[in-house]
Amino acid sequence: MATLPLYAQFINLLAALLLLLSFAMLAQRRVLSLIDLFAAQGLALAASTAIVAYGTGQHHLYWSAGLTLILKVFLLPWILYRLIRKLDVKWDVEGLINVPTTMLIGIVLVVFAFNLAAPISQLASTVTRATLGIAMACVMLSFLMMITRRKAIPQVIGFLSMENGLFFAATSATYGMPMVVELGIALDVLVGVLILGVFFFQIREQFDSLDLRHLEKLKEGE
Amino acid sequence: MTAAALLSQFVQLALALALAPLLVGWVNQCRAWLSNRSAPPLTLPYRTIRKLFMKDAVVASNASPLFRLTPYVVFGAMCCAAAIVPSLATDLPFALAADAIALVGLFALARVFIALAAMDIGTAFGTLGARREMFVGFLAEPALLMVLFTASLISGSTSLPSIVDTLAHRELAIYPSLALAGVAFTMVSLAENARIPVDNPATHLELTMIHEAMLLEYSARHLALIEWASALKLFNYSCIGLALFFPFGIAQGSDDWLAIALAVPVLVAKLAAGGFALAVIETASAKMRIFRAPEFLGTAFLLAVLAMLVRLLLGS
Amino acid sequence: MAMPPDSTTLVLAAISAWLLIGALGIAALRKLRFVSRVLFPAGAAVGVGLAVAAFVAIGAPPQVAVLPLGLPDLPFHVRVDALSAYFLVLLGAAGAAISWFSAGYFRSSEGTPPGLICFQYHVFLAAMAFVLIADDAYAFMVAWEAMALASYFLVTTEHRIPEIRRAGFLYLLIAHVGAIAILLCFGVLQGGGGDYTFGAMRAVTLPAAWASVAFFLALFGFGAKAGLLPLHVWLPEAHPAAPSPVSALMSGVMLKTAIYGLLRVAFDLLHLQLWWWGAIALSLGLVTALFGVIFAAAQTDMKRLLAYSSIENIGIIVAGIGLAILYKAYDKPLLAAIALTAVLYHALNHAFFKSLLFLATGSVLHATKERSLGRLGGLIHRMPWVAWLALVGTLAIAGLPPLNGFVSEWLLLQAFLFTPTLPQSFVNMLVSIAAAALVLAAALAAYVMVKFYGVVFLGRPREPSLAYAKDAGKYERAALAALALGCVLLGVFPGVVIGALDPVNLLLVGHSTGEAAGDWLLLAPFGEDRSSYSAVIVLVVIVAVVLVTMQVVHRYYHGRVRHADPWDCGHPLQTPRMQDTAEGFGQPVRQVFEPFFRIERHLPSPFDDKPRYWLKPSDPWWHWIYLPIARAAEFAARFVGLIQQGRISVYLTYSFVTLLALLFFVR
Amino acid sequence: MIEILAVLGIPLAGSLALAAVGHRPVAASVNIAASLGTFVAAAVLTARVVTDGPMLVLDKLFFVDPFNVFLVALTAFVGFTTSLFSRPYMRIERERGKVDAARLRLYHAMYQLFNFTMLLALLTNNMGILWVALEAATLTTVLLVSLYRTPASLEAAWKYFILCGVGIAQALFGTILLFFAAEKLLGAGGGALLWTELDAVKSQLEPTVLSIAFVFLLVGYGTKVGLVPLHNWLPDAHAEGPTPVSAVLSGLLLNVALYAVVRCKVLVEGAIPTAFAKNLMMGFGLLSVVVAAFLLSRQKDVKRLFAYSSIEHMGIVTFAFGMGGAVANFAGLLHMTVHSLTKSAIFFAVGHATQKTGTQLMDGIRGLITTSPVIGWGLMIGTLAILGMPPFGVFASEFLILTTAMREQPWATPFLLVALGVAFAAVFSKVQPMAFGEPVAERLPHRPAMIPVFVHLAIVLMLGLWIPPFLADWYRQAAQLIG
Repeated sequence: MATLPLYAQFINLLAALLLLLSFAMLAQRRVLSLIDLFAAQGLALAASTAIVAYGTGQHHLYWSAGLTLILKVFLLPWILYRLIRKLDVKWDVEGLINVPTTMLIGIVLVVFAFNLAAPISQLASTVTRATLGIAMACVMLSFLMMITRRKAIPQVIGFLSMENGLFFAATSATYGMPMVVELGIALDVLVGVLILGVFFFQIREQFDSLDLRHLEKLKEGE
Repeated sequence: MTAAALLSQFVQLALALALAPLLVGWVNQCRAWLSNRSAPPLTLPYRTIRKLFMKDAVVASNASPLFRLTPYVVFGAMCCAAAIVPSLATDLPFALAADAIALVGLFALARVFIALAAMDIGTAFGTLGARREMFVGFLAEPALLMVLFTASLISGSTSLPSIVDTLAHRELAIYPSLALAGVAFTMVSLAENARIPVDNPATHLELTMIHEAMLLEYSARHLALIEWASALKLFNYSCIGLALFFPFGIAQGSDDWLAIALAVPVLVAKLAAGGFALAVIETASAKMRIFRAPEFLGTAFLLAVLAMLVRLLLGS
Repeated sequence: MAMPPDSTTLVLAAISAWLLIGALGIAALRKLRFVSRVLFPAGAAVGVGLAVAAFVAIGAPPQVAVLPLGLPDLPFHVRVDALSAYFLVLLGAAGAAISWFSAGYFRSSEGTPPGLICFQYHVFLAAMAFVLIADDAYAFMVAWEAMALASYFLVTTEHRIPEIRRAGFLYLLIAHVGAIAILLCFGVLQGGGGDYTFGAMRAVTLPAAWASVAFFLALFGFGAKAGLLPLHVWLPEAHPAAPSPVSALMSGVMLKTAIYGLLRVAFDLLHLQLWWWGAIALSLGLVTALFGVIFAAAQTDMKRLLAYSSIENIGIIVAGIGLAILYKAYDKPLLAAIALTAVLYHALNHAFFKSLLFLATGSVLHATKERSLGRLGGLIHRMPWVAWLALVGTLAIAGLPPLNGFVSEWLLLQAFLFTPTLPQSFVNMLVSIAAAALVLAAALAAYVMVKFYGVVFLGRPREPSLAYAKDAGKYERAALAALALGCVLLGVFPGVVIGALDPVNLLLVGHSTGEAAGDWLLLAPFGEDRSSYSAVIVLVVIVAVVLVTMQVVHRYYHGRVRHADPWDCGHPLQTPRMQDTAEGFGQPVRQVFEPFFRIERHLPSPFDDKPRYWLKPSDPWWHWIYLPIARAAEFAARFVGLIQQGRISVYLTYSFVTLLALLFFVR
Repeated sequence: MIEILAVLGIPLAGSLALAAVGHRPVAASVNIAASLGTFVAAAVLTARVVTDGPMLVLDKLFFVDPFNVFLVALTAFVGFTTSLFSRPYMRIERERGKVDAARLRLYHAMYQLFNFTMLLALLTNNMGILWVALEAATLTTVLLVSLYRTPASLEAAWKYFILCGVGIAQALFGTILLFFAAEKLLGAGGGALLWTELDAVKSQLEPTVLSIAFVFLLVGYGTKVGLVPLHNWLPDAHAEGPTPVSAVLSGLLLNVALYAVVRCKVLVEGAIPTAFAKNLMMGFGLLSVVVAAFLLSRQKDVKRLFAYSSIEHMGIVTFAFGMGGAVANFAGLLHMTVHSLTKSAIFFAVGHATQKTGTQLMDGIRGLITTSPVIGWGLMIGTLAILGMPPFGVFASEFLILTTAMREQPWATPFLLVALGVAFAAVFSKVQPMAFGEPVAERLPHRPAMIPVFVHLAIVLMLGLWIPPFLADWYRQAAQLIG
């Protein structure tokens, strides 16, 4: 590990930060703080992307970093903020499972992800290969967050955070996907959030609430 | 098929027609003796038949042609059976027309016709009789066939003449299977011929009658034919029994006139003994309730199957 | 001299003609006259042609052809060999009579337009014919299911009645499940070569275990169509629901296609037969036969009664097949050939007398609008044609000499009896007991048919409206007469028939029934000294005696007849209601075989205003098998339904857990 | 080249135009015209590929081989017939006040865009673009599903969006892993995501990575295919959207998602010597068939019923592709074709039936054959076809699949037997009284569009009896490609 170049060490640091932020989101009960954490995650992601670009000389990653910065640090949090203000959502975010249990499950997931990623990481040619496990852990933690949240907006934030994890995997483990793909992904994410924004209004119009308990009518079980 | 063979065939048929009422008379007489009554004359059945032929037929107004056709068909079927059962000789030309199985089929044909005719008038008693008759029939028929199968296993043939040939020429051996089959056959014969303990030929008590219930609407010549056919049926069953279990004295071949002539007294003697035995059984037993009949015939069926299994297992 | 067209061409031409007639029916959807006076008779003519062509083909070497249809690597193969030709004769002959009957039967009041019925009917015929000539698995299955579909639509002609819909559904469901089993059977039979032609299957040598799987899949699949226990439940529902010509066609012909299929698989496609297959088929067949006939005795609906009787006959046929397999497995080809002859013969006979009886019930139904035995009676006076022709069918199905039903049962019994001690004593005893069961079934069949005929046609009318019943029209009479004539001829000249179907024996068991069987006068498959039967002599003797007696009686005595009321046993009030009802007639059988039934009974109490006794015997197999299956399926569905609770978190958890589990598994 | 551009360009342009002009009476016709144009272009493209063989154009960005060109043609065709159906259907909906002009504008624009995304997913050579296109397809259909803005449709759309969004995110992770594995061999340039390139080096790809990647890809795209237990969005989305959307969802989108799975499977098969991918697909397929069959029996809503039937059939196809081999793949492809044609035909009939009776609940739909023979028979025949009754094409493929299974995977056949039996009982017992029985119905203000139904069913019927040689060759080549 000692031979790792400085930029790689930075990336590992940022990776650790990302993981931490994921846990924080898992534990966070308040919507606005959740958005802040999401923005912070975006920032860490953008920074790591930029460092990878700098360290490896993959110049298209600068574009990615910029895109991430704009989209995930400014645009999406802004949209979410606006939505929350317009929708006048309550502050607390109830989880289905209590926080300590969630955290415990989260730890187990991280261990699992690391274990899973370890053999793969050995094969990588990139210096930042160890981050793959962290990316995978981030994805899984976001998944867990989506499962445990009862309200619509945190669920969407979980979804976006999962996207972050994926993006991190793409940049750090492989030095980025081809540009056209990244643009497409970014566009999809953006459009998705816009559509969801529209949805929030419609759901609230219909149900007077963003609580997902209202969305449990279509089912098979009695 | 020679002319002589045909002639002996007709002799046998004529003898059957002639002897059948006599057998009935004989049984009645024996029954009377055994129950300490004064016996009717032996020829009473002949006189009854003649008397009936003389009378005007009274037919129910809503009878269909089937009703009037039935006595003839039944009589025809019984004659056909009488021609086939080897009572005098074995190698008769018509014997080929039906083996034991086909013989049972012939009896069934007669039964079905008479049951249909009984239903034709549409009275409660007619249908009741038809139902009971078919009921007894479906229980008795399998048992009868099982008996025949047992015999046919011994001879390797279902053709009655061949069975007689084989059994008559065997060395004197004990066949436990045949003994069992004999008992079963006796039980079946009792049921099939409307005898006590299953039915009572002498009764017209509505609640118990089977055979007579079907004949309530018949009169005159129709009744005569049916009575005659019933007598023939008894005769046929007796001859089958004799052929299976006491096949001695039946002429081998169809043109040995001496043997045939000798066979006649043997047959009469055997029938007389058989008729007496029948009378003994009838006098000694009581009429069963109709729903005991399945048990009775079930026992017969079981005995027949046992006979067959014994035959298969022991080879004897 | 031009070569005659080969048999495949002729059969295909007949099939195309039927399809064309069907298409014309669609074109003339509501033109009843055209459909009934032109199309159905044309269909009958095609049937006759088919029967003739196929009859010629029985003795001819197999003909094959390949059609430009089907799957890319598996075009439709067709083949006419002795077996298919024999069943084609059956189809053509019975089909022709039924078509002719239909010409007079269908009226505009049926729920489906006549043109559509015509279409479905002829597609049904064509599909059955195609089943019989198909020579690869795909063509067979297509035809097989097309047959099921066409008959389903025919069954549901009166689809507004819920019971009929239910019957149709049950029928199609069981047919479909059976078809899947047949499909899997073919999957086994092709043995890994990937070639689904029957030719390839014949060439495959399967290990015994796989062959057994194939055989039992076939027994299940074809048994479902044939009505083998416990897959018979659709039969008594579907047959009464269908219009009578369709019931006749289904019972008389369609059930035989299942027999055909079973024979084809068991003897032609499989190269070996194991004795225990035969033992199982034999037992199953006999249980089916007994069960069918016992239930027939308890029925109060005339078409249901006949349907149960079909179950009985199928049971007898399957028992015969089992016996043939047993003999074949023990390498006794002559006995196998006799058993097989009995099977084939009985199939043909059943096609004739069951079609006859179903058609007769159709005429009764049209004349009286009544299917319940409890409201019929005395129709011999009103409908003499139908009644007398039905009498022939009744006697035939009751297995009485000298008609045809007796011949096949006689042959089968012969095959049972001449078991020259099979190597296993267990099998030996099984065969003997089976013979007893067969006889019991046959005797019960006579009981049932007396009940059927007596209650419907004899006695006094149980309802006043029956006095207005009219006899059948001329088309219907002609068809009934043709079938009755068939019953008589098949009964009187068995030797000819057996001689004609001998090539089938050669094909399937590799042995002929021999010279003795082929004599027109005398039937003696094992030689005259062992057993013999001559329907001609029996018939001649009986007829001669009847005629002579009549002559003598009328000549020497007087023939005077007086008509009077029936004797009332001293009880002045005699109403038609006092006759035995169908329930009453079945009572002894119900009593003896009580454990077989599930009976719902209502006994009126002395205080009832309108005392009414009723009882409903129901099929115990519903309770033993089908309801548990339905309940299990419902339970499973409810259980599976629980996974879909409508909560998105739960759904996400499923995805997540799936993902984790798979990742864990991969690692 | 020009054909590909046309195939992709026409729907895209149509979408933009329909979005721009807003709803006019002519919009439905424009929709039809655009779909027809797409179909014609797809037909020309197909002809080109059939004569000239596979093509790889635009800097290897687009790739057409027998496998996808057949799906392109199918997609364009069903897209066209659905647009035919949607015109009277949506007119009636509008007259009944269920949608307004703005919604119709959205509907038409999204319909074309949805077609575009599916065609893009099929034609692209880039696994990343494939993902992007599928995600875009999700987004467009989410809007279509929620078109009525009823509580139920919103709920359905929300579940659809979240479940498929999350699912497809897993697919992205899988794609990244794929890229990660390929990049070593192909370099970080664009080549490492091109399917053709990957295919060329698949045997050298790292098995460990690929097996994990396949799990993610299968779970991801499998969600869109509707494999149990990832299927939960599917019945809701099918039942609550407008019927034309249900038709294309069932008939097309599921196929495209399955296409993606199969493309991935080909790579994984090449890299991993074990039967890992096969077993996984067979397992999922079988589970889907069985579970869907049981769920079918609990349905009350006719569109949900057929949605579950789609799950069942996708399970069958997945199982077939899982088995692999020339025959099973052939059968799988055939099954995709006939399922898509039949299921969309059924949805067309169901759509008009529900409009006629004013309810989606099956208890309320009765006697269609009496009141409206065309719809009733359409529904009846379609149902029989989808249940695998010969002589329809569905039976042809099921025949091949079942017989192959009996030979290669005998353990699976009891499950298939039970599932097919239960499914048959469930579906037919429900459809029969809808088609038959005492009628309940009102008149439709417009003539129903039944031509598409019967065209589809006629093709399905033909495929059961005779597969044209060119189509058969095509399937064979595609089956070979899938391996």
